[in-house]
Amino acid sequence: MSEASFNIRYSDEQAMLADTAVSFLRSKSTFEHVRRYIGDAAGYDPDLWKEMADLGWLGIALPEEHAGAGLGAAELVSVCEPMGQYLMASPFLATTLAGQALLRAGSEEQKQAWLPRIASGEAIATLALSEPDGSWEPEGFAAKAETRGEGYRLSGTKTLVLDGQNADLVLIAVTLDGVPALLAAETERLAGRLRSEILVDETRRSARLDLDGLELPASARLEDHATDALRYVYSLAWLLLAAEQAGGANGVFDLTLDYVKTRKQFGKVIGGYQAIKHPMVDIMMEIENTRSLLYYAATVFDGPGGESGIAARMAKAYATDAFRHAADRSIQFHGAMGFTYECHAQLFFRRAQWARHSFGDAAHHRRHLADLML
Amino acid sequence: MSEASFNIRYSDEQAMLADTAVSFLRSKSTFEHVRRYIGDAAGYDPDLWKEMADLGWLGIALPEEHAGAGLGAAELVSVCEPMGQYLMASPFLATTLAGQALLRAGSEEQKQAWLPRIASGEAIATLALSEPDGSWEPEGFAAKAETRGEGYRLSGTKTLVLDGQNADLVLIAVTLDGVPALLAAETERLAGRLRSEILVDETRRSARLDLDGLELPASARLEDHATDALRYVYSLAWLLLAAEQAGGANGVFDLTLDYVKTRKQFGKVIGGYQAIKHPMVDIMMEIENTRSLLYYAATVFDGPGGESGIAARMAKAYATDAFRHAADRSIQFHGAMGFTYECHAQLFFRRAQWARHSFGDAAHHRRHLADLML
Amino acid sequence: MADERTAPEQEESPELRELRRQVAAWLKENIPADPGFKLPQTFMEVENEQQMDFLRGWQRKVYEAGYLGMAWPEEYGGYGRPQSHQDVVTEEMARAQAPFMVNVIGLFWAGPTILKLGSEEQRKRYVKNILSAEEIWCQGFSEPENGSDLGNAQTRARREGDEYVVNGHKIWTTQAEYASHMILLARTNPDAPNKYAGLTFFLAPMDVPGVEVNRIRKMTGEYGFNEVLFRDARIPASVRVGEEGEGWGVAMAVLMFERGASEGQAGGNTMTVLTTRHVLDTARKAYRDGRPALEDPYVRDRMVQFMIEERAIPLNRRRAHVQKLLTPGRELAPMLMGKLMGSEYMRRLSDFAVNLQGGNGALYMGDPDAIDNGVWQRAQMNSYSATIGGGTSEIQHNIIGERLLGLPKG
Amino acid sequence: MADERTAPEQEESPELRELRRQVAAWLKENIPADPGFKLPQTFMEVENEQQMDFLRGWQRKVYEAGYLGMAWPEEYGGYGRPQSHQDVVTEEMARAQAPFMVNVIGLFWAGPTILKLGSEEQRKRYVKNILSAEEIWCQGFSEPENGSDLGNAQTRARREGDEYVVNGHKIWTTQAEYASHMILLARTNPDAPNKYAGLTFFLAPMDVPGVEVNRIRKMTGEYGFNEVLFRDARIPASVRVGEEGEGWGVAMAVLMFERGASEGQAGGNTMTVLTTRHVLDTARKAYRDGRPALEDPYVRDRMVQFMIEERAIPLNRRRAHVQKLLTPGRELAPMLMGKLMGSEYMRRLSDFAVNLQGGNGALYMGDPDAIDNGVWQRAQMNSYSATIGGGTSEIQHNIIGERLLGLPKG
Repeated sequence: MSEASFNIRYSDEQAMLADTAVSFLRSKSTFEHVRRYIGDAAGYDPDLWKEMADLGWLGIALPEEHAGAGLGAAELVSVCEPMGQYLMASPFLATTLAGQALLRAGSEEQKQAWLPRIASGEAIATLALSEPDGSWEPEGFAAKAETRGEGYRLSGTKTLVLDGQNADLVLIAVTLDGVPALLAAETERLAGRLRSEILVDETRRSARLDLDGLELPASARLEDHATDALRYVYSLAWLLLAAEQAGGANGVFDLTLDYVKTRKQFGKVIGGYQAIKHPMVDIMMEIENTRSLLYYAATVFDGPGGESGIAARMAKAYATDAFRHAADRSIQFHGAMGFTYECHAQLFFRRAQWARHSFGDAAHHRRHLADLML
Repeated sequence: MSEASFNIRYSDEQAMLADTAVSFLRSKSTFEHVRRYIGDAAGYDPDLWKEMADLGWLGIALPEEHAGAGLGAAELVSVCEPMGQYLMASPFLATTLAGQALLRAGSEEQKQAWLPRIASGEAIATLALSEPDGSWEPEGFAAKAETRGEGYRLSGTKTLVLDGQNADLVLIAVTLDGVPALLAAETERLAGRLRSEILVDETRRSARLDLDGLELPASARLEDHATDALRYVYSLAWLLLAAEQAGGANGVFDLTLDYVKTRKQFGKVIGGYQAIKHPMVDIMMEIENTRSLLYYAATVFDGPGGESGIAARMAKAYATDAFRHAADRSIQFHGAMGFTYECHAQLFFRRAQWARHSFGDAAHHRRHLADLML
Repeated sequence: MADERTAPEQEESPELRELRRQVAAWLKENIPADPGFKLPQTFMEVENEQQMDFLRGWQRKVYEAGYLGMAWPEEYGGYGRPQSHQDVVTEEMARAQAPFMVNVIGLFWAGPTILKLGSEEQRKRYVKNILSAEEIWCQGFSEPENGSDLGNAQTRARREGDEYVVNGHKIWTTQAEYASHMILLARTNPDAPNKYAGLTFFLAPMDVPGVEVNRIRKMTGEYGFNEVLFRDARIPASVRVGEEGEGWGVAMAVLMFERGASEGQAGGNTMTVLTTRHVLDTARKAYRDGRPALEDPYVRDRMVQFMIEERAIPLNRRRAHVQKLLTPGRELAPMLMGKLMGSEYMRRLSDFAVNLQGGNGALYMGDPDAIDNGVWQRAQMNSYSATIGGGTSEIQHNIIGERLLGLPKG
Repeated sequence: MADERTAPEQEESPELRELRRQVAAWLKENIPADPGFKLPQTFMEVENEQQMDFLRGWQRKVYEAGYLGMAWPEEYGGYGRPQSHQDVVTEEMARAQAPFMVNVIGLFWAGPTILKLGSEEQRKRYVKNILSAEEIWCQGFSEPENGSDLGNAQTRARREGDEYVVNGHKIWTTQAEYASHMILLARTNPDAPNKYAGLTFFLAPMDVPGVEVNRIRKMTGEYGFNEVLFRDARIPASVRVGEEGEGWGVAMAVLMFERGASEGQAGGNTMTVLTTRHVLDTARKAYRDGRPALEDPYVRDRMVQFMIEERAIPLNRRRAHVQKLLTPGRELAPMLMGKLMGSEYMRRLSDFAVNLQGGNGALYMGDPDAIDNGVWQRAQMNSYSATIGGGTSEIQHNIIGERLLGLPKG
């Protein structure tokens, strides 16, 4: 790619969605609100979820025929960046990714059964992807499904199933006849098989899922192209997590900036010391870079060619380190206060940790990028 | 290794050698003196070389029976660190390494012919190791020797032969019958085959050596154990270069420290700004770490076990980065002056570059250390 | 003791080697079994009585075996032996991964201060109970508005007859809830010619009316430090160290004890040390992207970087004993840089140890599948207590730059 | 022109696309062949007349083809077209690796300043010759004692009748030996109420008696910049820009032009851009430890880091055109950070490009076996001219922290 072909497009829809999201989340997803749901088993506010559905967010990238808005990944980015900034905790990411998997690999029947309910906020869906070996790529699932009479019998373990404990529907990625497949399981079928995990990010929820001996009917199988659908969903996860990370980096940076502008030590505002000022500038620049890489990745995401995956990996890789850096320095620059549970910096720090370990960290994506680009 | 077994020994001989070296080099190897020999083809001062010989430096690690002092690698470190600090340029490293190779693999005849002359400063010797593929390990030499009548016929190319243009004797590392061998060639035999290289470090000299068609007599072959001797010599090179780098880092740090303590901008001494003060502290700490790793490596170098190579690699890896960092910031903190040829910072910068690329950079040694330790 | 400091380590005498053997054997015999509840890794992480009782018991046992306070004078409860003996024992305790000595403020701050600057009565009264952990100490320097700027302490101590009346607010006070005493920096003269001259140093009892101790929750979600409110709390004048107005000098001496001068230390390990050896153990259990973490070249490269850096830490201490190997003009470097280097190293190492865990690094302690019970996730967050507490890394850079390199104040 | 800046790039009109095609074709046809002697990579590296003649010729050719000064007014020698046209051409020139426009101080500093703040006569007199490279310009801000502190300039300009008499010492003056004119910051009133108020800005001719130009050798061993000594040099009063005492304001405006505002730029590439694409070319020829450098996982990882970072540079410029995507409160960030980020990036990239060369990285330009003729060894040293010149990276951090983040001065 030559420099001249790097474009960033930003539509009116994107801008409107972002504006709405910022003003909505600023007033609703306050630090107090976020903290209130830390102790909650579900980890999110069902009323807020309803409002998000009413705003149309849950159907942004679903087709109009399934009650969605017929927009794309770029518009999802518009709401995910503010979600990161305001530490929004909800099954949005899980449901959006699962909805896209259904859309791309589900049968007409499956789509009609679930997509409108997803778009309306009525159903929460998720994907069971990760396994104990921590694979970050959509291939080689150790979890297996075998044909058994009319249906399938599963084995293996899934980990870090986003909002598994909140979901109505879990799409389980397995190896079936040697290739990746997705099987849809209503949560009733998973009774006793889901265990809530304890995550470093206390605002998030995920679950471990024991598949051994689980039986699913033939109709559970998503009809085709699990490989392509999974590849799309993973790339989308990189993009949306990069958006959340960009927002999170911005959020924690603003928090730090406010603090270092007011806190005094030795009679001077600490933000005047170069030992704080200069790293703050570095972080600011990293955030700017993150946002440029992010909106470029959003621009090319639904376009043709291999650029989509490359740009999304780059955004995730860079955003991961930028958010980590911003959160790390936020703790440090808040001084002893930064080390308390009460200080909001820890919320971002934990989010940054979680996001780094979800869907591939920076070194992981760079390794794959090297194989793609060198 | 547990922490308790990390020891640093430092003998009276080492201390005396170091004291002598510091006071000798401080007065002799001044910046002016170093610069004077930049334009010189040989690149060193024969009078100084004579004085070094008189001080016994060229025989430090040669046995008394060959007119040496019978000391070891640790004592070589004592003089190499100050050489780095005062940017001493001479065939000391080349001759010392070659002397050790001869000592360890040469026949009695070869040793008696050369070692006393090396110890007295009469003969300059070197090793031809590197090849165009830039290998940094003592194995798999592409240069070959084949038996031809009573002697050998060589082929291939050697690069970066330290002081090749100054040497009386070149020990050439080749593959012979599938294993590494060393062949000794008096420089008369190499007429027309040595080309002076242009090095980033203008105080150093090295040459490229064309071996194709070179014929050497049977007596050229060092009698045994080229593999062990080469391994020893490479490890010794890591150690002595780490010593030079430690000294160089210290030298350039002192230069910078003097400057930032006197230079004023905006009415203040620039060393008072945290943007300069804090990196200076970081560099200072890296130098301290370098010196600790170096003197540990010196302590265990001639001892038993695999620790010797590990410690020398660690010292070289860490010293490489520390010296680079110190030199890089020296240019920057000298401001526009640092960017001139006239400023002495560039001498250290170029030395740091040369040393990084000689006998393995930090990433290279870490890779080998990983294989040894993980 | 001075000759001990400069004696090259390699000449470890038969006597020291024998001591090393003895203490190793004793530790093997006496290190308590896993108590079945989570143990803190450092003294800043003690969060309940159960942990405190366990650690107090262990310290007492070590003291009674003669392995703590070895170089402190016998008349105050020590064992009157050379510092080198204590150093050997301390090393062996760290090597054996023994639980740490819990009374850290007593052993490393209050004790040396009392021995060096306290009155004879104070030495008699306090030192032995510090060693036995009979009395736990805490430190009252920081205040909410003066985290790094200790000289600006505003807690007031007003003389009234044989007492001082204390009012103020101390914060980030580790172990205050278990402590019987606090080393307290308070302002006795608000009108002093400069802020430092108005300060006085006290060995304040905590069990007097008007002292309120509240817990502060750490970012890990755990407890371990406190805020202490003084409201007309009365302490006897006899607990003053030095004269009124000499508090700043005493506090600076205390900080020098803390920054790693080995001389005069009570000894004992102060934390359960996590090293690259433990990171390696973790890495051997971890997978990244479906492969063992140790097969990832990025992990391997960084692991070795940390191993090299980690080695420099004890080697700097060794070199500090070899006078001729100290860098001319910067002889105090190995000592002064210990805190900054060690704390920043641990921050980066613990982050790396989480990072290499791949997807599972998102799990936290308490999750049954978190690798090594999430020890690194916790260590990562706790690492900031050292980069912030006891003078932030930024302040450390200033101190080293100014004192050691002679750079002007900004 | 303002509307051009905010127009989203994706809507590149058919007209612009056609221009892009045309200029690419023209460049293909007209880029001069390798002259057989070493060419500089940036305008700071011109070291002899041969290089200067070559580059001057090329700039004139580009100008005469209508591809330089495209957005400058026709009456002064420009072509009066929209800035977007110039931007497209500049991009294509960089893409085609065309030799750079040599009269950089003229095109990016003096020209915009004269157009915006100069008198009508000054515009008529100077602008066209800047574009055609007929007259080369240099910049006289820095002085030996005031590298970063431009406001402290001590070069004196004393009014005498219709002239100013200049005395002083300017340094780090790129291309002074080829320049006919200098933008000069000098002190007309040493008694002004503050140091800034005493400064005045001149378009000083270099060919008057009393101007001495000396070469300064760079760390690369090459030449390219100078010191300029003024000894009673007389320049006409008519070359003053603005009034006496307004020099600081003019200089600040000049620096803003330099820091990357695209508006009003004459256009043209200013350096032969070295990118990760070129690093890759180098890496493909290089061996590390006997293996192709690109097989080394460390090299691969770092290469990708640079590729990501490098992409962010043009993307920041693109995003700067999308008002809604500017970070609220930090709208000027993409513009203000360009110099700092770009120069530090190049310092690290060029170091990496040397580093990956293994043993052969020790060779320097001039050695026949140096990979790519040592282009990276030279670029590495030259990279400091950008991290130091035009405001050091440290000063850039201050400026951004204070102006953009609103942090107080230290």
